[in-house]
Amino acid sequence: MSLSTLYAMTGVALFSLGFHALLVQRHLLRKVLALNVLGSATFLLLVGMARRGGDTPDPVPHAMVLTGIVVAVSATALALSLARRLKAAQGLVRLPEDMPE
Amino acid sequence: MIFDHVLALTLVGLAWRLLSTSHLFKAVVLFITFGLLLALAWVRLEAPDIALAEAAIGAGLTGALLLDARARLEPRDDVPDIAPAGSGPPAPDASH
Amino acid sequence: MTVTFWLPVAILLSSFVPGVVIFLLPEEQSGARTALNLIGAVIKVVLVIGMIWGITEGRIYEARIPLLPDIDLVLHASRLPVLFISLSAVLWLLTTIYAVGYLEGSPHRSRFFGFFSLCVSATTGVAMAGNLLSFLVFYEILTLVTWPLVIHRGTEEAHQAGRVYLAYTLTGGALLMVGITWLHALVGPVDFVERGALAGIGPDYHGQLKVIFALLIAGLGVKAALVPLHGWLPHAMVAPAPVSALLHAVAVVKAGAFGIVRVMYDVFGIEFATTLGVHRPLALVASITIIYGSIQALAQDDLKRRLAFSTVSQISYIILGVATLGRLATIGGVVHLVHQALMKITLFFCAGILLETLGIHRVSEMNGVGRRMPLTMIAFSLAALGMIGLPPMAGFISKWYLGLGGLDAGDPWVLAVLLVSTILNAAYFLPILHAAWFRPANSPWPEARRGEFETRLYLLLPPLITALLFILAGLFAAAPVSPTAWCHVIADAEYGQ
Amino acid sequence: MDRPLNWAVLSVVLPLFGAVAAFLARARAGQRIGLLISLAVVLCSCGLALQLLEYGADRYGIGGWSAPLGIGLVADGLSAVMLFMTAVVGALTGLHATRYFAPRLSHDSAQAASQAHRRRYFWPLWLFMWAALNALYLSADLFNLYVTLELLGLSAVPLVALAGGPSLAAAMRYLLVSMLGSLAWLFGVALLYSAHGVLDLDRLSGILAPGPAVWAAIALMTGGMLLKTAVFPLHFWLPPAHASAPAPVSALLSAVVVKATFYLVVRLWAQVFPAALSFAAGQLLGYLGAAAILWGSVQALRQDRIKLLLAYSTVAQLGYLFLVFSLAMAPEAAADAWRAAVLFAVAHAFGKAALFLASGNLLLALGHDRIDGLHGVSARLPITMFAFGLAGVNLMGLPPSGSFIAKWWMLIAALRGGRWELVLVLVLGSLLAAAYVLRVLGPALMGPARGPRIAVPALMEWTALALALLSVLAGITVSTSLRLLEVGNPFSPAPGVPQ
Repeated sequence: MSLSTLYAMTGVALFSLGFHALLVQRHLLRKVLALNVLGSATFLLLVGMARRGGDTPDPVPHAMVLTGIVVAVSATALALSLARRLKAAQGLVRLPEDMPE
Repeated sequence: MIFDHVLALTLVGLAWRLLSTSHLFKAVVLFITFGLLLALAWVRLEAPDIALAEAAIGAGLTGALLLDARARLEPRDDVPDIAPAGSGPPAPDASH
Repeated sequence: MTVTFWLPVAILLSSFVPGVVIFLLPEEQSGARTALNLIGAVIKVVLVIGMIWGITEGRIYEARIPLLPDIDLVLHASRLPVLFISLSAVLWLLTTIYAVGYLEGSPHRSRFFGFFSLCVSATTGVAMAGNLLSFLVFYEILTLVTWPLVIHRGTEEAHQAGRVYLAYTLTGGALLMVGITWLHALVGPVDFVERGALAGIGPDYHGQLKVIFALLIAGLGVKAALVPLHGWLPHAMVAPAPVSALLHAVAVVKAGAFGIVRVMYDVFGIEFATTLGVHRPLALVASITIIYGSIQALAQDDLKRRLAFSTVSQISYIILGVATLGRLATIGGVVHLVHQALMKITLFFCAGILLETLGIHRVSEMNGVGRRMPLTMIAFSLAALGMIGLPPMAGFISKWYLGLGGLDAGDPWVLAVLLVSTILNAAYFLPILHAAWFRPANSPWPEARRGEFETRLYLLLPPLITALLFILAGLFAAAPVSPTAWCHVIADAEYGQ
Repeated sequence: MDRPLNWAVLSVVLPLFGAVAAFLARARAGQRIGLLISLAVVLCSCGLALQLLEYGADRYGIGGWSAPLGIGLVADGLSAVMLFMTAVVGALTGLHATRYFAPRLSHDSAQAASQAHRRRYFWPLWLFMWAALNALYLSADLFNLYVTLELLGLSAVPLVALAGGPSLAAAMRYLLVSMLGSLAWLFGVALLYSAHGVLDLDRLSGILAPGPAVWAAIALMTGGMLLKTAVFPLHFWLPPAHASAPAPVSALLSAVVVKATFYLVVRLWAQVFPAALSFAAGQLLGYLGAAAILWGSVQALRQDRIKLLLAYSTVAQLGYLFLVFSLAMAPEAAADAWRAAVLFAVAHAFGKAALFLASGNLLLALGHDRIDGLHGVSARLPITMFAFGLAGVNLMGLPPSGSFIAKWWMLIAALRGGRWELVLVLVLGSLLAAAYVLRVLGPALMGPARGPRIAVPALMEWTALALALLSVLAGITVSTSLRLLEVGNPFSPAPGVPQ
């Protein structure tokens, strides 16, 4: 198993962990954590799999991951500020379980 | 190579713990650790640029945001927050 | 871009533009609204007269506007459409006058007259549609703009009627759309062509074409009130009298019947329909509807409901004529499109007058009303006798041609249907006439207001004019300008003579 | 290539700068900037359309970088149509928003403050979202599309949260769903890139080799986009988000934002993936669409608030867009089917925006949007209710609206392919739509007006009416808009269309 494959597989494992947690965790902070793990997993996968071909690192996935990290932190900041407002306005730290359907 | 295997396993283990621990504060700290180890993985993957970004933004900035949010959302420190029975990963209480 | 393009468009716009402007008028401006309405209606009549003249000169009016890559929106006016257009133009003018009087002082008049004009525009579009897609477009618009008229009163009962109306007509529209798109998928765009557009189709498709025919007839039959698709029509009676008049004589019901005429003659073609063997089931359904409608009418005490079931019955005369082979039956069916309209609109005008002036809406309340309102009841009586088929009224001409046509086609049972229907017609109309003229009034009638005849002039004039029209249409059926003569030419064209 | 102005680049850059300027400016100035930029972007989209009709499809680079790292833009007929749709909806909704978010007389200082907050942040967020949308329509490679997707999500979510109250939870859920969808997309991109080493859509379509990795990528990317487009059964997040957002934001979300991710699926399936797709894949999407139509319509019938009704109606109407994927799998019906989808999307955008704006007017006038409280409102707000009715005609798929023509094509495609079950769904969907539209129109037309005529700013009424008219006219003007769609057509050329 090559280095890249190892990390790509780590990515897959982390992705499933994060996905699972995103679905089952109720606390908003945990959902945000899950989302971040999910993001990191995808980034690992991206670089790991792209490296398979040659020896020299490919700049394209690197650029993609750098962008992705910035996006992830912005989304996290947005999510946390929403969570704070939700707590302040309605005292909620979880999403209402039963949705208004 | 062995180092990489250990690192990969640690990452998965950390992720597991941080997503399932019953204490929010602990989870956030674990997440920061996870980010720092991930930066190490980026170095191993010959991506020092990503490693720097990960350490600074992924672990540092996100970690700070999370710590701040935790303090505001759950001021009474660590209220156990166990996922509803049967729907989450098993609570890791047995290990600590 | 010549007059042959612009005239059909102008006829359509002559009611559409006033309709849109009326929506924007404030409720209080009843003078401006009436003026707009009447000007539009008069312009329409003038334009239609011009068109009739052009058609007798051998001109064909057609406006094509590209809609889809392979289909145009076509307005096409030749002899058959113009028959329907002139009918709707004349009756719109009269109904507008009537409605101005009828709705005096009631709320939401801008909305009412706006949709009223749009309803007539859509009917004109249905009349002039030159292919199935155009027909469908106007047919569905007609459904939509009629709904606010049906629920105009705003009562729970009116809304219930509106729901029933839409449930029936929208389902019918959907069936029609499936039929039309299926035909399109099978053979491409279909323009209306005299003697039928599908004549050359090979036997491989005959099975599918039969199903398509059934879908089209079912879709159109909802509006034409073919049994068992007629359920909405008696409900729609809650609408104000001018709306009922328009619905039954010109707009909705006629659009369905006219569509069946189109499908039979100009899409399938009478010969091809015979090859497929689809005309006999249609004739059977029409016959059942004629008898069933009449029997139901017998049982109604509510005057407008009785008239509604009478419409169910009478409209199927048109369909029976269309589904019976031969020129004579065609003439009988198509001319009934006009004759039924003139007679039925008279009846509804009169029913509205009775309701407005004396508060009568039941047959049992009509005892002795003839002496209080002689002019109204004369018009009513003439129309009822015409419906029964008494010579020389217009209804007799229709039945005469239909009967002859039935014999001609070797279907003597058509004659039997007509006979039974005539007896039933007499059975539900004559008691009304008897009560109105020969029975003493239940209680003294309220006096007419000073300076009025038996009712307001706006209300009284239209039924008198329509009564005159159907008497003339009957008396001078042989004259070259009569609807009957016009239908002779149409029938000749459809049979390629 | 002599092109006088680079309309495509401008249509991305202008709203982006506008967003920054509006953010830095004060509320009143921000609004002026927003309106100015709106006008400019409408002009850009018209300019682009005319340019495409004259010169054909084209590719632009920004900043001198070449693909794959540079930002390349490709404009063809499909992107121009989407750009135009967004510009029209956006500009009219923006006009509506100037009144909707205007300061209101209120004794409650907290309420006044939150209204000021909305007014302050609507314009920067919306302009930012507009830039993301336009960039999405014009992007030509998978990674740029990822970036635009994320920017879209990051601006749409705070727009929902502007309403405060129950919208916060809805916005939170929307954010989580949106991020998950984007990450699924990125996962798919990773798979495709590792398999082929290419991100550019055109080059990828040329070399795409079917295989497990590609199939997994298609599944992940499509799945992510279905989640973001709220296709049944992944629609759970849409009704709360669209129903609780401020009315102009609901209009933008339901009309445009869900269409952007739908557009991506169309791009991929029609342009990049065809070689790797099987009939069954299209069937699956088609049946999801069919289920969405029926389920969404029935849910809409059961709501007692207008905005929730409209949100479920969006779930149902999105179903039609995915029904097309099933129809398009038959080669002889593909052209009709794709054209139908695009026309349907555009007509729905205009119509649904009109409906949400109208619901905003009702909310402002009555203080609520409960259906059972609408009696006689048509006499008090005639223009708004007329707009509601017209846009309702479009939902019902009746002529002459755009969705009538779209359903006409869908029916023909379904009948040619012998897809009876879809014919049935199409018919039922229209009838159910009629039923839920009339649930609102009926009471509104019923009975005498209770209370006086209500003053709602005329601009709010007329913008709703303008959009409603557009949705109805979309059916009549379809032959001209088809010419634009044919420029650099990603779909197989349609028979009967002049090439």
